[in-house]
Amino acid sequence: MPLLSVDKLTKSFGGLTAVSNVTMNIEKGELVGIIGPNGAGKTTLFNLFTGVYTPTSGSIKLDSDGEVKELGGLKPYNVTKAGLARTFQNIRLFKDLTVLDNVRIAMHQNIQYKLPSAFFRFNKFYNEEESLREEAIKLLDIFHLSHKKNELAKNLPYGEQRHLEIARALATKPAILLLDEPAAGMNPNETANLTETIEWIRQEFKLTILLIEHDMSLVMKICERIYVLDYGMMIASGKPAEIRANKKVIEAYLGEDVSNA
Amino acid sequence: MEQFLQQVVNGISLGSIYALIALGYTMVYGIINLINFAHGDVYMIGAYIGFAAITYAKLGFFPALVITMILCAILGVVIERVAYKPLRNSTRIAVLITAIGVSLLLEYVMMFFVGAEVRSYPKVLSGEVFHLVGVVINIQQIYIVVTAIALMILLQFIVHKTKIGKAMRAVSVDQDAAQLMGIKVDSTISYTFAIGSAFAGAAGVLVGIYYNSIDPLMGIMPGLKAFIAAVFGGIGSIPGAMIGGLSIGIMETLVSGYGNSMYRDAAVFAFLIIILILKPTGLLGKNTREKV
Amino acid sequence: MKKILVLLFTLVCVVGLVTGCGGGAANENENDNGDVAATEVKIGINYELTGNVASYGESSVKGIMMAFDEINAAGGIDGMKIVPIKVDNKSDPAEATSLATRLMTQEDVVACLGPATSGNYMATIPVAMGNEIPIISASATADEGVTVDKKGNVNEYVFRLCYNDTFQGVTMANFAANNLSAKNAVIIQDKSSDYAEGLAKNFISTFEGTGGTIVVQEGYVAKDKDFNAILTKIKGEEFDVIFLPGYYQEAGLVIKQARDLGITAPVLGADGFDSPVLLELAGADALNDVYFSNHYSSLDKDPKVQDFIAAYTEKYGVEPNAFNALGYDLGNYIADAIKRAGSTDPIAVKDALAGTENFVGVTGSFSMGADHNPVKSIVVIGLKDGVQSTSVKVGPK
Amino acid sequence: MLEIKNLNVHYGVIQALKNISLTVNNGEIVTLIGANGAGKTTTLRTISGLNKPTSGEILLEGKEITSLSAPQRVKLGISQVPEGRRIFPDMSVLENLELGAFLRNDKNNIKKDMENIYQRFPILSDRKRQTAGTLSGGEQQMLAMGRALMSRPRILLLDEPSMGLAPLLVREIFEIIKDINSTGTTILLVEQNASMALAIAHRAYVIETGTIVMSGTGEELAKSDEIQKAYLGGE
Amino acid sequence: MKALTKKNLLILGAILLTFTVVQGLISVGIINKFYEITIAMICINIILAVSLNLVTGFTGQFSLGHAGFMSIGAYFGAVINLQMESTGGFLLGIFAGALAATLVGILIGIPTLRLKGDYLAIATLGMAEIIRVVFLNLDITNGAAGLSGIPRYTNWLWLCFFTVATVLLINNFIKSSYGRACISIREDEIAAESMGINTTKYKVMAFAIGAFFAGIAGALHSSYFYFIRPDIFGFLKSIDILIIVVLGGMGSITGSILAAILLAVLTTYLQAFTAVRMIIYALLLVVIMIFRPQGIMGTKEISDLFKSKKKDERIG
Repeated sequence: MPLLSVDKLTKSFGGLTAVSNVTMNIEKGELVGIIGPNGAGKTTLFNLFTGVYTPTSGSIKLDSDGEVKELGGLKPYNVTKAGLARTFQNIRLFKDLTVLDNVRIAMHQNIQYKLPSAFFRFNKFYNEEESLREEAIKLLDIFHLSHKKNELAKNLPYGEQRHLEIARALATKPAILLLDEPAAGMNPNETANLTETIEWIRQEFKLTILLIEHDMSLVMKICERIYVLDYGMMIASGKPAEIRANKKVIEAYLGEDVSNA
Repeated sequence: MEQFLQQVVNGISLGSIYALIALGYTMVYGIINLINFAHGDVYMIGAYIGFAAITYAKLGFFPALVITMILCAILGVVIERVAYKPLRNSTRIAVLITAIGVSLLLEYVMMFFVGAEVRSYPKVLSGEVFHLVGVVINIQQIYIVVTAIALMILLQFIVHKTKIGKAMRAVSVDQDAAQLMGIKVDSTISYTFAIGSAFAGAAGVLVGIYYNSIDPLMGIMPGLKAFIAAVFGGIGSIPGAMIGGLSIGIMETLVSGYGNSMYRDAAVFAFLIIILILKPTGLLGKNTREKV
Repeated sequence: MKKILVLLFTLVCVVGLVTGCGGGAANENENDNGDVAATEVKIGINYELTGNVASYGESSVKGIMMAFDEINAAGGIDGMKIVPIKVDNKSDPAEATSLATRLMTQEDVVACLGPATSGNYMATIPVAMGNEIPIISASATADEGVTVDKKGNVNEYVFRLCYNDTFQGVTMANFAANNLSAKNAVIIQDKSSDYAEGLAKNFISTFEGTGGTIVVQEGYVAKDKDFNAILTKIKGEEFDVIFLPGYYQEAGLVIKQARDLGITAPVLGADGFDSPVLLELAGADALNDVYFSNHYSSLDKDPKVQDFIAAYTEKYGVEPNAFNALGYDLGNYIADAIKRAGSTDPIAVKDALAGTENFVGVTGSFSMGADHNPVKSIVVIGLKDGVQSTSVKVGPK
Repeated sequence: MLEIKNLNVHYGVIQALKNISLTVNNGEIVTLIGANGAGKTTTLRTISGLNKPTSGEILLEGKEITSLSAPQRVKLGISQVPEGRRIFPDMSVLENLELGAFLRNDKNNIKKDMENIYQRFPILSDRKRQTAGTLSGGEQQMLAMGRALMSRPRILLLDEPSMGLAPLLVREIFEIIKDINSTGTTILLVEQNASMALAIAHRAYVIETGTIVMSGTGEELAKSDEIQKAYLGGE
Repeated sequence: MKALTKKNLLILGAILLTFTVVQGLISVGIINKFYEITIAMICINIILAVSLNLVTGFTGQFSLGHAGFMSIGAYFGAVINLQMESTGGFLLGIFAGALAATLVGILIGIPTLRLKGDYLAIATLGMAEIIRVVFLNLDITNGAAGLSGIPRYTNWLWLCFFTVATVLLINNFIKSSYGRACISIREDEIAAESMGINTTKYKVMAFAIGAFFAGIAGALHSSYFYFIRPDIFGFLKSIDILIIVVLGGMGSITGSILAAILLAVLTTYLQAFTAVRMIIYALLLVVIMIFRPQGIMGTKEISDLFKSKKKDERIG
């Protein structure tokens, strides 16, 4: 059974069907891209995976070590606990908090000490907070952010904010990482950098990654498989080369005129 | 049955007043998302302006009503320009505290000038009483309901048929898009305050005449109730404010009439909370979804 | 730029307010000089000038100030000018406590007058007891916990000029049963006032003692304006009389709305009715068959009463209400006590207050009882077309 | 017609536009293409007056308009169709169009223009009384464009008109843009559908993280390697 | 023991010193009874403001009903204290009041905290009003007449103890992982949920903790001012507390403390201007909000100010 299996997933808002009958399977360790024009329903799909929206119909099943869990309709925090973490299209960091706090908040779900320890600062509190801090800094190191740990997130340059968001998502110890347009707003250099980082964390954390992206250079380069969404429907799936050659895709996404040119 | 009808009549008179105040709340909230706590005090000032117009200028009901509405409109605009506009980009809580400050200011400036003692209203309308199938109806009640309905129709006309009304609706939905239509956001907000305050002023005069008693702190409770009426009806919605006002008025009289009058306010609040939990945007409110 | 304008505007306002109205404060400071203590006597005035019950505080203070002005104009108390130190307790008991402490420890007052309402007054009692400075209220009528504490001991430094709720409640219940031959009564009471609560309790027990029945008991809260709902409800009941414990602000409206709905039963109340505002609110037509207990009647031919009414009307432009009259008596009473004490020592003044015999005031003559409540008679006034037409005097218990 | 000189825009500490300069000549279709977050929308919003620049100049026919408010710019003939259409969903189609003519008082001409719009977008005529929120995405886009045209703009700013539309509709929208341009309205078009945009544009600019990195005629850019690579993922 | 760091010892020392100095000044009479009342008001307001700050400033949940929780504490404290006139009764009253307030906080919080922003504010306001009406109609609370003759057990020792405890405990909470979870809700609720934080749980937790300390403040109040009745815990009281929080800076504990002191000093000073003090107060409120809408401290603490200064120097 695949790690994540999505079956006939549909979401409509009022009369508008944003995601319609989408079926996809993600195997453990894969790096899969989802592309499609703006408004095609990609982010809605992510919001369905992560519990922000409840599906109108269909199912999302996660196989965590043989135990199959239905994610559809779960609250976002339960989805995260189940092992799905995400970043957002329009960066949703805790802007007025420090870089370190951003990561530490994501680690909260694994905290062991209880409320009394928080109030009265028993030794448990100190020990755990210390190791939490170390772990957070280790993670920040990976993204070359540890020297900025006390800066407010909003004061980071754009590219670093994107990195921090990924670091924060990793702090929840996910099995699957969902990246919503991670390269948006980055210049080619930064994008190239990001491409490497994504590859690297995938190895390092043994992650399965699902990403939405417009930047074709990134998608085509690192994704093993690509799903193409248009108008809420899945119109194609396959290896990058196949997608590039797919007529439907060219028509919907890349624009017909150019393919003729 | 007669008693019930009588209670409904009582409730409608009371509710019309809540509705008039609620309209201002709903309009202001609709356009700048501010609980204008000073709104109830504009209503109080309106009652005093009407009092002065009738007592000292010896005006009749309609001239006094019109003058009150004009002066309250000006007051509303001044409040907006001086106190709220500089805070357009601040946190909502800062604006809310400012609104509370303005509210206290109006109350205590009035108390300073006119004293805390209640005043009775000069008689401009006869208190004649009709009996209709066992239900007692006061001429003043008829005036209240008729004036309230007339003003609400006027408001509906302004909002739906005039340019400024359309500008108000546009600004309340989408300030950026409204600007792209050439609509001046600031002056539209001022108009909104003007109209809302004029309505509160009218309610003040009507209350003065109907209940014959005004004082500087008279705006606090009705202001709160009217806000609840606005929330109940779906804040930002004009028909919602009317329905909300009338519902709260009728509910209050029914709780007093058939239950325990001491739990009247508690019942109103409890009802509001239940409505909010079941339908967080009120009866006619629209759902807005945060973009993720 | 706009912000600077706002700031300037505010500065002008604040400066104007402080200089324009802070005159009293400036004088107080001048008078802080210890040497001149012999030529003046400081009296604290701790009243509700803002907040929920500001109108009662304001009314009381008007009466007090009128008395003090008259005394000072006539040369003061044995040559000593009365310096009133007026503070506003915002109708808040904690603030009343704080201000009483301030007056007693910072301003060195001889005595404190007020607050007007029982709760706020009670909140200052421990302060008076602790600082051994007398306090007097003209309108704190609560039965328990005022001049006598819960254990039955008299609070040595605590006095009042008004009778307690029992006296009025019992009087009106007897009046209803005996003079109006009422069997069934309806009670509509101000639930937010301790005064009304006390009256209602005593009325009920006495009225039921005479064999009467309380048909319905309804409540409202201060500042309510619409009573149609409860009146419509009681309209369907059988009753002979309405007892309406509360103040004129609401009572006037209740009576008007009751009469408009066609309820013609007699309405009874207590001294909270006594205000020209009652007539203004209810209108002359509605004020028939309305009876209330009071300290004095404007029908009283006593020149002291008539002079007071005339002087007050001249000074403030309106006719006095019960709070004004009680305040006036309170001002004269404390001055009288200081004069009799022959000293500005609070303990001597306290003893003089306790030893008062036959003080003649506008609101009746009284001697101070052993429990620090005045022993005075009560008048039941009847209104016809809004005008006092009958008065029945009931002696002290 | 429209000239932008050294425009800088900040959101807080983040600089969204860095020294942007571009010109749009009378009668042209100029397109500004770039990735999500590159600063395309910010550029348009600054031109229409919704964002205030930190420094730089915006000139309309040689006249400096940098300090004017958005409504004043509408009056001068700049009209923007915002990203995501931003129609007024609770109002009818008719009311939306009327709002487009908010600053105009020439009733007869407004009526005429309204007829023109109905001719150009027959679907809007059919849905006149319907509330705009019930329209489909493509219809809403048409309404937004119709609404913008109601102010009789001299220059029309279009922000991603193809977003979220089916391919067939996208083609239709681009046809309409061409048509509007042919009747004399200058157009500045922001698009992420680069190929379509380049196909109809006279000239084009490419924006990347707040900076203009390339410019040229539509054809030139469509053929350039960089564009192919960035937008088509070619190696 | 990690708790015995130099910093903590310093804090402990400072607290003990403050306590002793004030106690000394009280016993020799330099701080007279009137200033004592001001100090009591400051302490009670600090407890109220800091606890509301946890809800509104740190967790971002806009509450206009804090006085409701205060009244629960006040009435529990008063009723128990009137039955058991002893320090034991006093302390029992405080904890019973605080626990009752917590319980009500949880009961109210679970349904209402689903609401956001102004809707939540109006719902909490409604809840506080309902609590007030209930107290107005109960026999044990003596209705409108209120409870009088409550023995005064609140003194500087207890005020100091509870104020310090409130500030330290809430500060500890905020600086723990639980506190960070609460803060993340204020910053971005959707992102917080996506980081695995059960936002409802933490909102209710913050609300309940806030209610607990408000209950303590209420009980201290009733035992200091001898007398309580329902209307002193009306929505104006809630607004008073909110004003302290906003003025001090939402999300700044030291800000709340400073603002509580400042407002107490201000009201004491304004007492001299009987006729116009409310006008001046209202004007100041408006002006402060226009010129410093983020409050005195913003979200900073005093310790942050020293830190940032040092950093600036290094850069310079």
